[in-house]
Amino acid sequence: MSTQTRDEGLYDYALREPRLPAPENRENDNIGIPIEARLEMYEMQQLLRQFEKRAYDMFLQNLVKGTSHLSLGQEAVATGFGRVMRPDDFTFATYRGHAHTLSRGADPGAVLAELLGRENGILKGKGGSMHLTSVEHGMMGSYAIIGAHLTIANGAAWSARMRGTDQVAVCFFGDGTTNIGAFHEALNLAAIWDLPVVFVCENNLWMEYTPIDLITAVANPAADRASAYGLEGIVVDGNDADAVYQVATQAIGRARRGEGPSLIEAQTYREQGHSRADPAKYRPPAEVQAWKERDPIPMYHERLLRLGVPEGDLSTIQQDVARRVDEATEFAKGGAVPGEQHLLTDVWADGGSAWRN
Amino acid sequence: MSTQTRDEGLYDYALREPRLPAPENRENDNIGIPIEARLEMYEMQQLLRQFEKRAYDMFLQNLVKGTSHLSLGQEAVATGFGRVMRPDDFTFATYRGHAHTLSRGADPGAVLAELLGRENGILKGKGGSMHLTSVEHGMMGSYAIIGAHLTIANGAAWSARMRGTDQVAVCFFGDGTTNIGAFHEALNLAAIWDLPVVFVCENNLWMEYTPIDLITAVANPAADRASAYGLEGIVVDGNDADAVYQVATQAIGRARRGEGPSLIEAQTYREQGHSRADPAKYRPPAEVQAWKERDPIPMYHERLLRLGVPEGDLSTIQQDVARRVDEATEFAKGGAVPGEQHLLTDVWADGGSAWRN
Amino acid sequence: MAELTYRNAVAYGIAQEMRRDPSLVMLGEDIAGAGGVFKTTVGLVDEFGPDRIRDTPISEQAILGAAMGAAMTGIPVIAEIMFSDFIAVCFDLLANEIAKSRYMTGGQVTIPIVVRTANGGGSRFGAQHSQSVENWVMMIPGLKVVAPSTPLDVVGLLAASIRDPDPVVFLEHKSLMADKQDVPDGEILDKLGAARVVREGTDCTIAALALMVPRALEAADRLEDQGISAEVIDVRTLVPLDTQTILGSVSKTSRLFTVEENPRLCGWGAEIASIVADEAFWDLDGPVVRITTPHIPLPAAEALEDMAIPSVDRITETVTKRMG
Amino acid sequence: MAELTYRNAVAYGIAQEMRRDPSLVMLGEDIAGAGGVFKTTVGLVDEFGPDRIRDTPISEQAILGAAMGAAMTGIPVIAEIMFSDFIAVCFDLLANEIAKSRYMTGGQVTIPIVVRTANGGGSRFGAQHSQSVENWVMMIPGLKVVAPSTPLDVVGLLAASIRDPDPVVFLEHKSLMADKQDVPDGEILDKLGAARVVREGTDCTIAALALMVPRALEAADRLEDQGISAEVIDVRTLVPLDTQTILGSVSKTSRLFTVEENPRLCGWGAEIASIVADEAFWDLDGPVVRITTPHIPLPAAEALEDMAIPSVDRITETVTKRMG
Ligand SMILES: Cc1ncc(C[n+]2csc(CCOP(=O)(O)OP(=O)(O)O)c2C)c(N)n1
Ligand SMILES: Cc1ncc(C[n+]2csc(CCOP(=O)(O)OP(=O)(O)O)c2C)c(N)n1
Ligand SMILES: [Mg+2]
Ligand SMILES: [Mg+2]
Repeated sequence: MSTQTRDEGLYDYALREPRLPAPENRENDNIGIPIEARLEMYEMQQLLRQFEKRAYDMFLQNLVKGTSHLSLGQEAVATGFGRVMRPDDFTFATYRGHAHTLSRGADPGAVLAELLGRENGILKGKGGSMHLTSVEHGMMGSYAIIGAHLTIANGAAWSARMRGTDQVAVCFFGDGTTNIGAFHEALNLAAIWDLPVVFVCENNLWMEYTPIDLITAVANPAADRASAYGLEGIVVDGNDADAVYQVATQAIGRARRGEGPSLIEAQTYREQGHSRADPAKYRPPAEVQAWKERDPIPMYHERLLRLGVPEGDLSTIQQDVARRVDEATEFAKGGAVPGEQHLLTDVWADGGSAWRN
Repeated sequence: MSTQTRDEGLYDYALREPRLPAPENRENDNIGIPIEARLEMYEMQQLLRQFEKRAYDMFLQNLVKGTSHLSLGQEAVATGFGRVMRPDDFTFATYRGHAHTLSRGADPGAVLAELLGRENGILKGKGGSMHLTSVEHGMMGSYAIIGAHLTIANGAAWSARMRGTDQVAVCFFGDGTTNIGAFHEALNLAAIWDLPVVFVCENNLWMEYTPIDLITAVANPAADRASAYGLEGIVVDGNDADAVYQVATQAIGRARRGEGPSLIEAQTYREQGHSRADPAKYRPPAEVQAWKERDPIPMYHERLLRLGVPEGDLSTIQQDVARRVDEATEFAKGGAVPGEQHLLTDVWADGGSAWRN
Repeated sequence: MAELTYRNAVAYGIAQEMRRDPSLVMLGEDIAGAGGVFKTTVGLVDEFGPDRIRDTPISEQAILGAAMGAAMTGIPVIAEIMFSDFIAVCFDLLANEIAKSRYMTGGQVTIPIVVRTANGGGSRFGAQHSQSVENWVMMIPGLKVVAPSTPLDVVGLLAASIRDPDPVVFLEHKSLMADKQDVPDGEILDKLGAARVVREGTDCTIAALALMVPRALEAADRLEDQGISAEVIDVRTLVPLDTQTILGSVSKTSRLFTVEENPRLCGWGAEIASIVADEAFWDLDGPVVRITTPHIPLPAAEALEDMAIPSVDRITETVTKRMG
Repeated sequence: MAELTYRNAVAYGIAQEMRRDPSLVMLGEDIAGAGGVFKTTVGLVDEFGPDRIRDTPISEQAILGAAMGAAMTGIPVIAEIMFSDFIAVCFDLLANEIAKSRYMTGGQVTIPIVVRTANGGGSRFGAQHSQSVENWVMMIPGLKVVAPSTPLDVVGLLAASIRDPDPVVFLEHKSLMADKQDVPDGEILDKLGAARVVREGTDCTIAALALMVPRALEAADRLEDQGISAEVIDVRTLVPLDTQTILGSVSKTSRLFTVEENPRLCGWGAEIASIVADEAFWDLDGPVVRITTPHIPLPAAEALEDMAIPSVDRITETVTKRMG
């Protein structure tokens, strides 16, 4: 198998050396997390997984229009952070935002309806999969152009301080995002203003179809840049919800206590293509295989069994989730196609879109 | 004297703790630089100094319109690099670009005429002080919006490699520029493509009227970020032309040999305001004073005397330069005001500006 | 009653609103102790302190992002972008995020931001510090756009922009900074979306904005001497656009001229011309004529810049010729 | 003779030019092995290698900066910006540097760049991935702007853009990617600045661009049935703009409609309307009418997006009504 220098050579990336996951750390069984919290995180990971599988099926049935970006394989990140965040904390996510929306408690039916472009969608059909937002759940938006939302998360954190609350903003983004200018501006501002914001890079090793190491000057795209902002470089196993829970607790705690921002790199992998029907053939098969074997959900399942949870309890959770996803599907399918009366609303705070008298 | 945390407090920056220069390093007398080269660098520093003083006088006489940004006090940087660069190398500079234009050999008369907005200006009066360019001297432009030119310098370096030359691009910018997004994008691309480009941050401790340390997450705005791009952090005394010459030789040599980019932070100070008539009252007087005492030109003068150059030789150089600056002044003042025939030319390569038939 | 310069009117208006709303904050480069590079924010930090008047790094994306994030979570923000040309470095935040998020989220977020910026030519700064970018922002759905021509309008329209719950781009003209005007005591509050007929006339309508307003007025004086009675409209806000005032005037005069500082293509005058050529077509007695900066980057030399931007001479001559 | 899709025509045109000029290079995100997210660059890296077809990080400013620096030192460059909406993140490079540097330097630098980008709606991608940004670039002095509507035009206009020594923004429409057309063997080279009358007519002129061209043509068929003979012009290049063809058509038909996908304010049609309302005023028999996307961010839902962008129905109905 050939390797590639950055500058030239191999452009069929599927032929590159696979980048393999770190082995599972069984020590994490012993992280002090109450079993109830762990069961909730199991349930959340099930929900994210089953929801996105359903969304994918419905896409294959041509019910989901436009694009959608699944985070199958990355569920532990949204789950660990979601569990630690307080209801009044703020989430900022990317176009790959289904999990981050659901993990804050948004209704799966309304989210699915949005993917279908229905009136009962969480954005009334106006935003679609890439812009999921649920302000009532602290989910302040999914942003589809790389970089901007890191700077916006700063603003929410700054506002929390000005309003005298101890809310924290958590901002999720991909490895590829660490190379755009806004990343740099956002990290510097967060650092100099000591903002209560936690930046979470979900390093899934790929931007769209290009391996991150080929286009990034350092090995850990986020963690190796932390020192440029006077921050500690933190790497966590992004496929282990408990490990994520632990760093989330530390970073959010620091932020809440007014001790400033953090930058965390969670190492994970997307099991499917970048978006929609992308078959993701550009990846080395051995890499895909190795990460599938580190899938966060079976691993977490095994952990719970090791910790003494009966298999039956876990099946019950799975089935409950399956029922919720079915209900969400019915809700979404039952939604009306948005009518003309919605086209010209919601541009301005007065509800309309008039630009002239 | 009070200090200030980044986050609050003192906003009259003149009351802050002065940031003092490192002491002169007499060891640099012994850097192996031929005396002829040193005399040329003395002459160049004299030219830059006398030229800009003249420009300032002419501004006070209301002959220089628009704005202009002097680099009085920073001459050693342009001088050291200018002396090491080959005629076919590329310079990219900012709006504070008089010195970098002259140090590549552009005609002082044509530069001064440009500041006066005359037809015999180096840009025919179309660009003004902030956009000085002399392609025939490898001076590829002065760029007035922060950040962009770092990315453009990459392109020239990339082109050198594609054209199979060993030309090097050298890109100068200020400390404040290290906080804008384009800085980050440019450094990363240069690193992953191993481009023959040298990035030179002239850290003069101030952006416009705001101290760099208040708005930057690290102490050395450029050097402390080098590791984020897999580069070495290099700091040099920017008030010592010989020290600059030395790091320039190393970095340009590396680039020319195909060993990739460098990021250098040259510590210096602007003796006057940010632009035009800015009286720069926002700076701690003790800081201004301390840096004036480290002015590069008297220091270099003393060094040459220590190295055995007779005072008379130095006065001769000074006087020659004074004559050249007088001639440049006459040339500039003698230029015509550009006429209407120039307004609509030079938008397109066909010489015109037609957007319709 | 106090006499204010256009420059001082900015700080005056901001101070009025900061006193009224203790949650209002401002951020930007060199705006605190230094009072801004155009001295438009002098004194504000002394009254409101460095937590409400915050100096930032040179990070325009971070500035607008911080403004947006704060605004959507309950803090109204004034963000200064030093020169309007620099909108290009943060255009994604302005055009794609701030402008669109309310619509995209089905109305979930409200973004009370004013982006203040120094716009326009006349300072011999060259092509990267002199642009008139009113059309850059007018063309973006979801942004309101205001460009005052007098000190009193600066105060009143700034107050209206700050109180508006939607994002507003507020263009302060560099070449009007020294203009003076008396402003009344007490609260000053204008409203967006109202053009002003600044001179009545019967033969033709001249629509102008910002620096072009005093020039159009002076041209109208000269035209009077030549027997042409020009009505001059200060458009004041491009979004919302007061088409009623413009169409009303054209229905009276039957001729429209626009005087635009933006380079020609897709300028704001094109939009107005297209509205008039549709809705007032039957009122028109002759061609709709646009007087604009040519479609070139702006030159630096004094002589060239003065030729480029519409002058009183050029306005007068064009109207005379095209009315003849 | 080969049948090409619009999508494949892009790689076809680039390959033709890369064979001709061995110095020509291209850079962008995911363009090499992956062949681009719209599959417009499939196969190029196989033929020309990864030094000439270069994958980049997500760094649009670095992409356009590298393109500019290379172009001004002798290497012509094609830069891909994946979606035209992302022009906002590198607008400074495009609008302030690439467009202006030649003028600012008194003609010292030449910048042979083509910025290719996927433009327009119809894919249900929502407001940040569906914009029609032709007016964003048309309004910038120093940029040429091309927007082909057919596979053959893709090849010919791309070749002309690449050979043009000035910066060109080349807008590839997402919703035309699957369209097919036969293209002749041998070199294909068109020229910039020539609109095309794609259907002759006598009662009114409809000026359209890119995706709006087939819609205007279909509307013209329907109008024919109603006894209205519409002449349809494919504007093809916004800068340089072929005003002769447009004015010539209006002088024949006496009526102008524009069909614009960009949101209304300051759209390209406003510019053309303003030119016609001036220079062809005496030829006009009725109002100049613009049919545009409303001035809103584009919605994601299929049903809403279809209502927003001008449809064959809307074009037909508007023309019928306004000609009546
Ligand atoms: C400014 C910008 N450039 C390019 C894109 C297109 N794009 C969408 S997702 C993506 C890859 C992002 O990679 P990463 O940050 O690693 O996130 P991931 O998709 O892996 O979660 C790209 C290039 C974009 N949305 N915005
Ligand atoms: C994008 C952008 N933002 C702001 C400015 C205004 N501005 C011009 S120079 C300057 C300070 C630059 O500081 P630094 O990089 O340290 O360079 P110095 O002027 O000290 O040489 C600023 C803020 C600009 N030109 N471009
Ligand atoms: Mg990724
Ligand atoms: Mg500085």
